Amino acid sequence: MGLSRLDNLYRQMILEHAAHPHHHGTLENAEHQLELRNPTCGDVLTVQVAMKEDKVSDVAFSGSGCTISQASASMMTDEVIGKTPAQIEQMVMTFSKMVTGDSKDNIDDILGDAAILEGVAQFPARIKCAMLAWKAIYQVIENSNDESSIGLMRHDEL
Amino acid sequence: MGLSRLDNLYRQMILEHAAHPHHHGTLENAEHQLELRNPTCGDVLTVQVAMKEDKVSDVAFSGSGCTISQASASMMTDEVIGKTPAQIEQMVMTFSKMVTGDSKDNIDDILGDAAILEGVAQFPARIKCAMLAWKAIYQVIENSNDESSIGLMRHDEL
Amino acid sequence: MVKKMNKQLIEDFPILDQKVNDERLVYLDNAATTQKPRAVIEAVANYYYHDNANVHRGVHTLAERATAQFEGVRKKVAHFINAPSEQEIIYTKGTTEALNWVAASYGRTFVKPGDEIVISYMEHHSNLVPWQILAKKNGATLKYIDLLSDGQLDIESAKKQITDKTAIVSVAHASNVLGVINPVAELAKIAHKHGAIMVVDGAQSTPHMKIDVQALDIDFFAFSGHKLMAPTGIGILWGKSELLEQMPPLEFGGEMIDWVQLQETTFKKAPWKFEGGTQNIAGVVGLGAAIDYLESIGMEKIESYEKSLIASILPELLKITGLEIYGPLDPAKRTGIISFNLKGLHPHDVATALDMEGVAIRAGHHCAQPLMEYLNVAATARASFYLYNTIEDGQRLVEAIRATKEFFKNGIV
Amino acid sequence: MVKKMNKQLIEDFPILDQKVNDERLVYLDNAATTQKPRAVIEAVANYYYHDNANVHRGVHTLAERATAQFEGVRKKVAHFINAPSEQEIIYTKGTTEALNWVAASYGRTFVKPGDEIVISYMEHHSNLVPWQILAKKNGATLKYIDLLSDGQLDIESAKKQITDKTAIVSVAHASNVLGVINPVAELAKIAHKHGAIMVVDGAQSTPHMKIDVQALDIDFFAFSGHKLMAPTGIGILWGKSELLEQMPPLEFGGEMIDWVQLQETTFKKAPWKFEGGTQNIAGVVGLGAAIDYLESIGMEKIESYEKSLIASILPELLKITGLEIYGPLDPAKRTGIISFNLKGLHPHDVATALDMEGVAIRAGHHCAQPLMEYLNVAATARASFYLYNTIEDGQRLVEAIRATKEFFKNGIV
Ligand SMILES: Cc1ncc(COP(=O)(O)O)c(C=O)c1O
Ligand SMILES: Cc1ncc(COP(=O)(O)O)c(C=O)c1O
Repeated sequence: MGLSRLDNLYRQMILEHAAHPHHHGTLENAEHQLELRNPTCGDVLTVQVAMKEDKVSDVAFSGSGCTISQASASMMTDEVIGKTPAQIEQMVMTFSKMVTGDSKDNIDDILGDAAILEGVAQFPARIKCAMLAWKAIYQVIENSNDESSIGLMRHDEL
Repeated sequence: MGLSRLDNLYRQMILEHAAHPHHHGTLENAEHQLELRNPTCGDVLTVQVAMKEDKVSDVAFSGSGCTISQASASMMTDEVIGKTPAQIEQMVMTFSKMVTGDSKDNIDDILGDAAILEGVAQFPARIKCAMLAWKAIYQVIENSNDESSIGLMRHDEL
Repeated sequence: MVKKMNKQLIEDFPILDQKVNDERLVYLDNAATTQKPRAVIEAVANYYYHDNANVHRGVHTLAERATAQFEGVRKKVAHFINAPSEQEIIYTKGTTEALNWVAASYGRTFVKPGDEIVISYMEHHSNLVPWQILAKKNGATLKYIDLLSDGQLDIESAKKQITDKTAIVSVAHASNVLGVINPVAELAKIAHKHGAIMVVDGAQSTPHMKIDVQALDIDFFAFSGHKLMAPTGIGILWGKSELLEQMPPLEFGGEMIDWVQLQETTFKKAPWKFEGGTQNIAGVVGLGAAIDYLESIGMEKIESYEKSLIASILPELLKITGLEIYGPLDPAKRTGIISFNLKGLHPHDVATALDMEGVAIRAGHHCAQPLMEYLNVAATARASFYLYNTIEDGQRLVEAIRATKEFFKNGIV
Repeated sequence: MVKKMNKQLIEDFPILDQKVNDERLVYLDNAATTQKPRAVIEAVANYYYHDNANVHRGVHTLAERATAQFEGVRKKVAHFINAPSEQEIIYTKGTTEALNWVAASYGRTFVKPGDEIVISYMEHHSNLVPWQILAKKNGATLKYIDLLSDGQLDIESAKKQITDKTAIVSVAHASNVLGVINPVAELAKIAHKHGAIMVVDGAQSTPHMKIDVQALDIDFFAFSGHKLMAPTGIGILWGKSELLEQMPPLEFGGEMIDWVQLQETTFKKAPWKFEGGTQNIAGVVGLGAAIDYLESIGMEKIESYEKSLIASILPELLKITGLEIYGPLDPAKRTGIISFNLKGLHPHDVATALDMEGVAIRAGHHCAQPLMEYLNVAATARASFYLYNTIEDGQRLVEAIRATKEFFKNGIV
């Protein structure tokens, strides 16, 4: 079988996102920011958010990482713009269930293009990579009363 | 087989020594004294020694213990009186080798009646019991420059 | 039923099918360590034959399999003792390490000069010396709860010893000498009323009865795998997460670490922050198999079987003149541990004689020297039963004791 | 010869005879943990099937058998690393616990404010964080020895960092990332000249070469069983007896105790004073079997086989464009650990791809975050070889890396 099974994980769209990530960089008008580390591999990811009328108006991410974490971050940024904190919370939960193989209910509706990361469920070691950016946006939203915050990703959470 | 094998350990002479130990009690003219504990079973044994012209002139032991430790102490006291420190050292070494199954060379010559404890070698769990008194006299002799000393038996020594 | 359950069971324990000194082995040293069913031994072997890898950090297939098993057992243990979350389940080497960690981490952090630590006279050294050392380090006082004349914990004494100065109460759930079961839920209430935490040494209870740390309403609970059919080298510390979160880790390196810089390090959260270095992964797998085995029978059933066993053996032992039994005689109040002495005979001699009859018991102070002093004995003999022991095993014990008396009759008086 | 030795050997490791993702497993994660030969797995099982009992205090036959095996392995380990006495061999959970004990017992007792502790930039967190914590507690300074550009330890930097203020020097005998072997005998000389003690983390050397702690003239040496074909949950701390005698124990209870009174306790002497609670007895038995297995082949032969293996694989890897290897390229200077990165690909992606090809490697910071920073990489991929790996395994690695490059060619640049 060999590498052919990799196609389930590294779908073309994922490779493209990783090679040319969307919203990569920094925001000038960032109101909230969070840096997360994945202690397993040393990846650091910073997510910045601007809000308008209780919705995410802009988002950016920076930092290096593997194909999965970069693509996941890129897709996340595409999907969260214009969403309310409650909607984002639901997205993160849905994404988490999808990549841990718990449930695929409504993934296309709720996650949009990011539903393509469904294949991660077959690669348990990579769940953390896929989750990193979603975990970050979740914590940003949770802490959005604070001006800025810094946190540590732990492999055991979510 | 059952208890018949016990005869190898509990020879009649041993049972008699244990029931009616020799030199059991305390010395009035004790010059050296040592208390040893066997941490495995809680036995405490005190050995007292009086010396004359660099020989053991009198010896006594007190404390409770199992049949083997009491009998061994009783036999030890019989054998060491009149002996020099060097002789006693040799006796202890010979006794140790005998009960650990290392060597039976000259046990009758060197140990006298105490050679009957030879059977202990087949009961490894009881070696410490048999050794306690011999270990005590050895330490008394070694420390005989001090006025009095107290020490702890450790199962790992000798 | 009891008899049938047992006949099938014994076949699961190949070690019991052997002769010792030409007699069929009767293993009655279960309070020291228990035998392992084939299912546990094979779970460990199969782990090595198929899945062995280091856990957590691996990306490859074996590492994922090993990690899933390793973390899966945490869930199983949480369920086994009814802990609210598997994140409160810390892997340790055994009860001793678990209790030491509570003393060294929680204790050294929170016990203040003048505080009191309360234990009982029946504690195993592992639930005594760590508190002695802690008391010395932090300037606290170590106090002891008295026992009633039948060996039960004196609850009136507990009420006196536990005061507003008390920081920690730590007591064995079941004694490894007296076999008595202690009222830890009641003690926990008293402790909490005074603002103290309640630590429970579950080494001798967990193998024999259903544990529910929430129903007991305690704060820490420790037990050893090897005493409940699991491999050696694995044990559990359970603690309330509010407490675990406040405790500093004690062993540094490996998976417990979050982020290391040259002069600073941050740690993971509990339970991982306590698990420094590569853990006893195969031991964890074996612990999971042992819990499966015990639960397939049912802890309630195990408890009632052992009680019926003791109920049938105790009267036979009591018929032996010159035999003294320590601890309460009511089987409802005790586990399958029977400590005794034969008048005029040292327990070491008794144990050697019984070994010649193929009956394996222990003799000594059982790591409970203060209790020996309290009972005013140098040592005791101890027969301890488990699930795979039968009424015949009890009869063999009784016969061997009788034969021993006979043998020594003409020796010492 | 090398080839033949290996063909026979592989049959001793049933786990290697399996398919992973439909490909024959090539296990190259030996620096994380090693596979166990049948002889070790069966030694553990046989212990449980025939001899299992708690050690030391038992009077009965099984307890004697278990104790004889348990203490017998101590002798075996002493011989294996050429320790002067088996009483200097302390059983631990693994390297991490062993190093932590040196830091917490020797370190906290003897390191004074203003003292310096010297380690290197290539240390595993287990040989780094305990010293960081010790330095903080005791008011000492933690200093780092530089590396040369090829990853070797810079001995000139060592001479500068180690001064009369130095109390402890602690360095890995072999790096778990760079594969480089460090000149610990030379470091020990420098350390001793300045009155410091020399601690050696032998986790990655002991499995692969003959260890002689007396020839190295060091003071403490630590290694893990699971990295040399022994079970998980057992490791060794060796220390000079003069030092061990001065060190306080850290875990209290069980066989480490000499005598307990209500408020005072005395301890046994080393090694027992460090071994609180029931030990991983089956793990010790398995360690003995692993040492027997390794010695039946011969550590010199193992070392030379692995060197020849690396010598044949390294050039093949170097031919792959875009592949960077960390550490010296001379096989004489390294063990069977090869850390690498593929340009433009994250090591996690590489490891996942290789896993699809049945090749198990590790990716990450390998518990050496300061080294990653020093190398200026986020992480590396790491293939680590052992005795049972073959030249074909190396070829499979090379092919899988080539296929991975191909797969991602059109993805990220
Ligand atoms: C160099 C080095 N030191 C220490 C350790 C820690 O060993 P263990 O996890 O067995 O305690 C390791 C293994 O990961 C290592 O490679
Ligand atoms: C009541 C009690 N507490 C603690 C221990 C210590 O357990 P371990 O030796 O497994 O650490 C024991 C077992 O000997 C025990 O019986």
